[in-house]
Amino acid sequence: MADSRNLYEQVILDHNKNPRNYGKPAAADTIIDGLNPLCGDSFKIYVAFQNDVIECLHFEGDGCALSKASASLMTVLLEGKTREAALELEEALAAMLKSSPDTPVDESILGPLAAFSGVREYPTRIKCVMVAWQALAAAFSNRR
Amino acid sequence: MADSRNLYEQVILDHNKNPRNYGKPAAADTIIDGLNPLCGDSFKIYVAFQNDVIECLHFEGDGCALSKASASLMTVLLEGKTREAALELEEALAAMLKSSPDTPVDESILGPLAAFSGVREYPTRIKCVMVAWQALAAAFSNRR
Amino acid sequence: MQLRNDFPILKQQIRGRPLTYLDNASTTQKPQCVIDAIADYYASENANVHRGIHRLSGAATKRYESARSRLGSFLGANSGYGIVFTRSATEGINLVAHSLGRALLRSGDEVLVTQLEHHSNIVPWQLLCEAAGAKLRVVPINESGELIMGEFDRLLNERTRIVAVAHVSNALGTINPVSEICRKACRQNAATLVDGAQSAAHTAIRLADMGADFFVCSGHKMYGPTGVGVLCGRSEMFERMTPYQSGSDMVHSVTFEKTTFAPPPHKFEAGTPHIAGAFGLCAAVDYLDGIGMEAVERHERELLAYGTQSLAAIPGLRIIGNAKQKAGILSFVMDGAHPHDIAQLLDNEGIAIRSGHLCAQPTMAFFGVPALARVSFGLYNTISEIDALVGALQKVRKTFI
Amino acid sequence: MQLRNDFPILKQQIRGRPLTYLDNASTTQKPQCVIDAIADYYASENANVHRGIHRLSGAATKRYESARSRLGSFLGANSGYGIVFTRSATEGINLVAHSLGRALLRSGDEVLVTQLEHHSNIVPWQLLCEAAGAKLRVVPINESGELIMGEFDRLLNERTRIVAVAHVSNALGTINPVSEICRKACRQNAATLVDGAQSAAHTAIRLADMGADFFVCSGHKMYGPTGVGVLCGRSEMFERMTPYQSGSDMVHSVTFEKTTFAPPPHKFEAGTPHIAGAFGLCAAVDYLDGIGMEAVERHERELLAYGTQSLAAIPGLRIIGNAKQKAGILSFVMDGAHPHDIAQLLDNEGIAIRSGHLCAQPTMAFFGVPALARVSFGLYNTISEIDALVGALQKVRKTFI
Ligand SMILES: Cc1ncc(COP(=O)(O)O)c(C=O)c1O
Ligand SMILES: Cc1ncc(COP(=O)(O)O)c(C=O)c1O
Repeated sequence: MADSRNLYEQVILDHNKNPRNYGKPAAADTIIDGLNPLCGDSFKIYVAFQNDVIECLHFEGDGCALSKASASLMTVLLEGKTREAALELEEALAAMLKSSPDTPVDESILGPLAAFSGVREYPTRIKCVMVAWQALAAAFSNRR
Repeated sequence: MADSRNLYEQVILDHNKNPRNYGKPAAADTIIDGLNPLCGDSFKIYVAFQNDVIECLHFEGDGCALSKASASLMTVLLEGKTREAALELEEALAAMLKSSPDTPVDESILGPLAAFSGVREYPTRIKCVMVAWQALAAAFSNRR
Repeated sequence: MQLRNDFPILKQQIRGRPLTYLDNASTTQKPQCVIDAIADYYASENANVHRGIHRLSGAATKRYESARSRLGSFLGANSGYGIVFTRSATEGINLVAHSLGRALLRSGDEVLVTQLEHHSNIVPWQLLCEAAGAKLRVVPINESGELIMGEFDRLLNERTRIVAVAHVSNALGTINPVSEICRKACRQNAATLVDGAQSAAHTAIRLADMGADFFVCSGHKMYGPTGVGVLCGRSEMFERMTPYQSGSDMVHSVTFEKTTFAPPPHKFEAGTPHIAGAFGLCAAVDYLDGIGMEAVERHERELLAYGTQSLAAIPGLRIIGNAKQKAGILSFVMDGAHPHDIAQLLDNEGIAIRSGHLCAQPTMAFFGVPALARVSFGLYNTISEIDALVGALQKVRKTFI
Repeated sequence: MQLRNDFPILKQQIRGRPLTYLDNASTTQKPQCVIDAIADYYASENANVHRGIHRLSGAATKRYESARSRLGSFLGANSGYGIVFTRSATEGINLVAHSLGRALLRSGDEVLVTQLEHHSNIVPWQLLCEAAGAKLRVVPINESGELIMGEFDRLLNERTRIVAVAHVSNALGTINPVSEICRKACRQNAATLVDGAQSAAHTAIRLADMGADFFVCSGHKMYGPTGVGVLCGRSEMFERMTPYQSGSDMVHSVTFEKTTFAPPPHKFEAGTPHIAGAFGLCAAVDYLDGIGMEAVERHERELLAYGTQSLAAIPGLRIIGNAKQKAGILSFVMDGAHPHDIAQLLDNEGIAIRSGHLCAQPTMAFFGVPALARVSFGLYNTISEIDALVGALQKVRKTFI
């Protein structure tokens, strides 16, 4: 299964098996539903703010390895970030996924999200990576 | 135009150009509409009965050479016939038209209608030959 | 003409004669590239769209969505428009009549069509008006077969909610002033649907300039496959419209209590679409753009001019429809010869034309004819085919006189 | 297996491996004869139907009508039934929901579906019930994925006007007792629609024996083209039903004052139909009958038995759907591996399966799973393909543990 290594990088397999910030927290300022009807992926994302900054993010739900790992990484990466910074990272991730498979990936912006670059070869899976991010972005944009 | 001679037999061209019993008679017992929406053919058929026998038939309207010649021949052939005999001739004509092009045609039953046997090669035109006959048959069957 | 070679059917003999196909308004012939696009999909890429993870399905989905945008660019739609694949122009009109019409129309409202419309752009509006208690109003035409625009101006009023008009009349070839109609309708806040069944493959469509809210066309009349058509519409309209057919692919989530719908265009595409049809149509518009729509239009205009002149010279033949703006459609009647018999005798010469009411009975009624004979040109027709037609029509005359 | 050679796509390599296509419930592959039927029509017979005098049009019309009767005979319909060509099973259901449903349903009436239905056999009824103030009722299933027939008996009552049920569940493979359901519904004077999307190409359909009022299926799931489906229905029902889409070909005569409609089946086929689709589907059912539907069914039953046994032996794999009567569909979940990831990894081995909610969210809800992995067999699948599948699933397990 040489090919699949591009898609299922170790960091993805790891976050899938051991999702971070998983489960419902005691309190949250915003609860967001992320649904991918095509796949039956469905997540709840819990956001707690401190002033304008995301204090912490939790998620729970069911989804494929890509959607789960992506949601898990999201909760890690956005802690302490502003809404704007979150939206920017969402856009950078979306742009990377839409770029052609041979475009170099800017790891300085994407950090561990660069692991998803293999998904560019599998356009049907882009939605999986984006499901949590898009739900968050939709909720944040409404409030801007 | 060798081929077309099969379709446009002289008797058909003649009845088309000089339709018999054409026009609205002074009186009629039944007026029947014959419509072929596919072609825009549209006829009115006027029937006068004497007891159970068709005393005379007239028609008027617009249609192709086949439909017009067939209606004209119908008015000639059914004069003095019972409803049953009319229905039988209609069925014989329909059966002939549906038969395969190499089946022999029974002229003893069909008489001059045998001229339409070339239509068997042109299934889309069967409806043209039948339009007046079918209208008559529908009206007669209802009253049986 | 080189491009005739692209069409395998034109190499065929009809009773020992080459096929002279002059029934393009009914359906067009298909170039080899369209046939190949369909066959290749089935032979090496066949899979359902929107449904699977596996590579064939992913590739089909991607190609289906790019066919969608390709059709948008072919029709000159800007980003304010969306593309829905339908079965045909007829289905596109039905979709709009259902999904926009039922929501929009109130008792006393009006829908405006014209005396030139094809049945497919009449009956859906008629049934809609009946259901809504609205009124169907009809822009009349003059003896040349042109819309009387003064009457259009008079009929268009604040009760007019929808204006549905053919870009080109399939019965007479008249090119209607659709930009003007859309502009005026828009000022009255009426939605506009342009039936482009007879224009999309014969002139460059610039939907954004035309300003129609909806534009429909049929693949099979655009050198593409049967069973596929396009409804191009303003996205903001699509958003407001209710779904049409329902089922898989057009839903977001389904429970027995509550179902939510996908955004357009998917909202309007229930069930497995005609995937091969979309690919074939995409190949057809690539083919058309390869020739250039300006070149296509110029060629057909030449055929029309030559055909009009040649047919008019035949004694007893009368051309019906003499609009100043006309596409490559020539309808006529002949003394003593019914259109069907003309078509039949031409067929024996290997010349295919159409005869009948042309699915435009109101237009027939206006001209007081039960039927017309119609010659309609495509990009592969030639001047010498018109000469053959004229020769055959002379013979027809002799048979029936 | 000799007949694999009939399918050009099966000769293809996916990343250096032969294609193992196990997604037949989504869409089937096409034999060369189907591809040829379509290509030949476009290359040498292309013309519109019902419209022209010329020979190509006459031939197309004749062939289209004989495709219609051929489909009737394939489905075992007797002379009491008529055949309407649709885009798909989905459209067939929508047509009946619209044209029968709107006339039949009154506030307080009930429509009965099952927990096993595909979205396409849920949403049209749901919207219909909403519009009519009627109630959608649902026959529940047991843990094996079988309809609880005692509950069906209880739910069927004198308010039930329509019963719509899948012949075979696309999510679980369950074969429903449709004859019994139709018989009982008929006794209550309820109309019956059997969704045969998953049965028509896998078992001999004997519609007259089944006793359904309506039966729908999709060409693309029957080794035929996309964009064409069949609605077979009782002629007496068709007579009573209102038109569906409107426009050309389904009318008798049109004026702005009054339009009259053609008799069925034409009443339900507005606009130019998918002519090539009908011809391709006709070739597909000829192909199926050439093999013999009994042989097809037997072969797929063997695959199912072998597949069930082989998959059940994989640790952590759980088959969902264990009905006693099952068609060649095997759905499952695996510990630690989401169905999508299973499908993705199998794809890398050249094995195409489906994953997701399978357009059957209510069935997913019943089993408490967000998605399933589904293997579905066609007539060309082999035992060694199942062995390859099992090997690949073992690898999937290792990746995610
Ligand atoms: C049971 C069932 N019904 C209906 C459908 C809808 O078929 P189509 O998308 O061809 O309309 C499907 C297709 O997946 C199905 O499996
Ligand atoms: C002007 C016009 N509108 C609509 C149609 C209907 O097209 P289709 O039958 O492909 O739906 C036609 C086809 O003849 C047409 O000429």
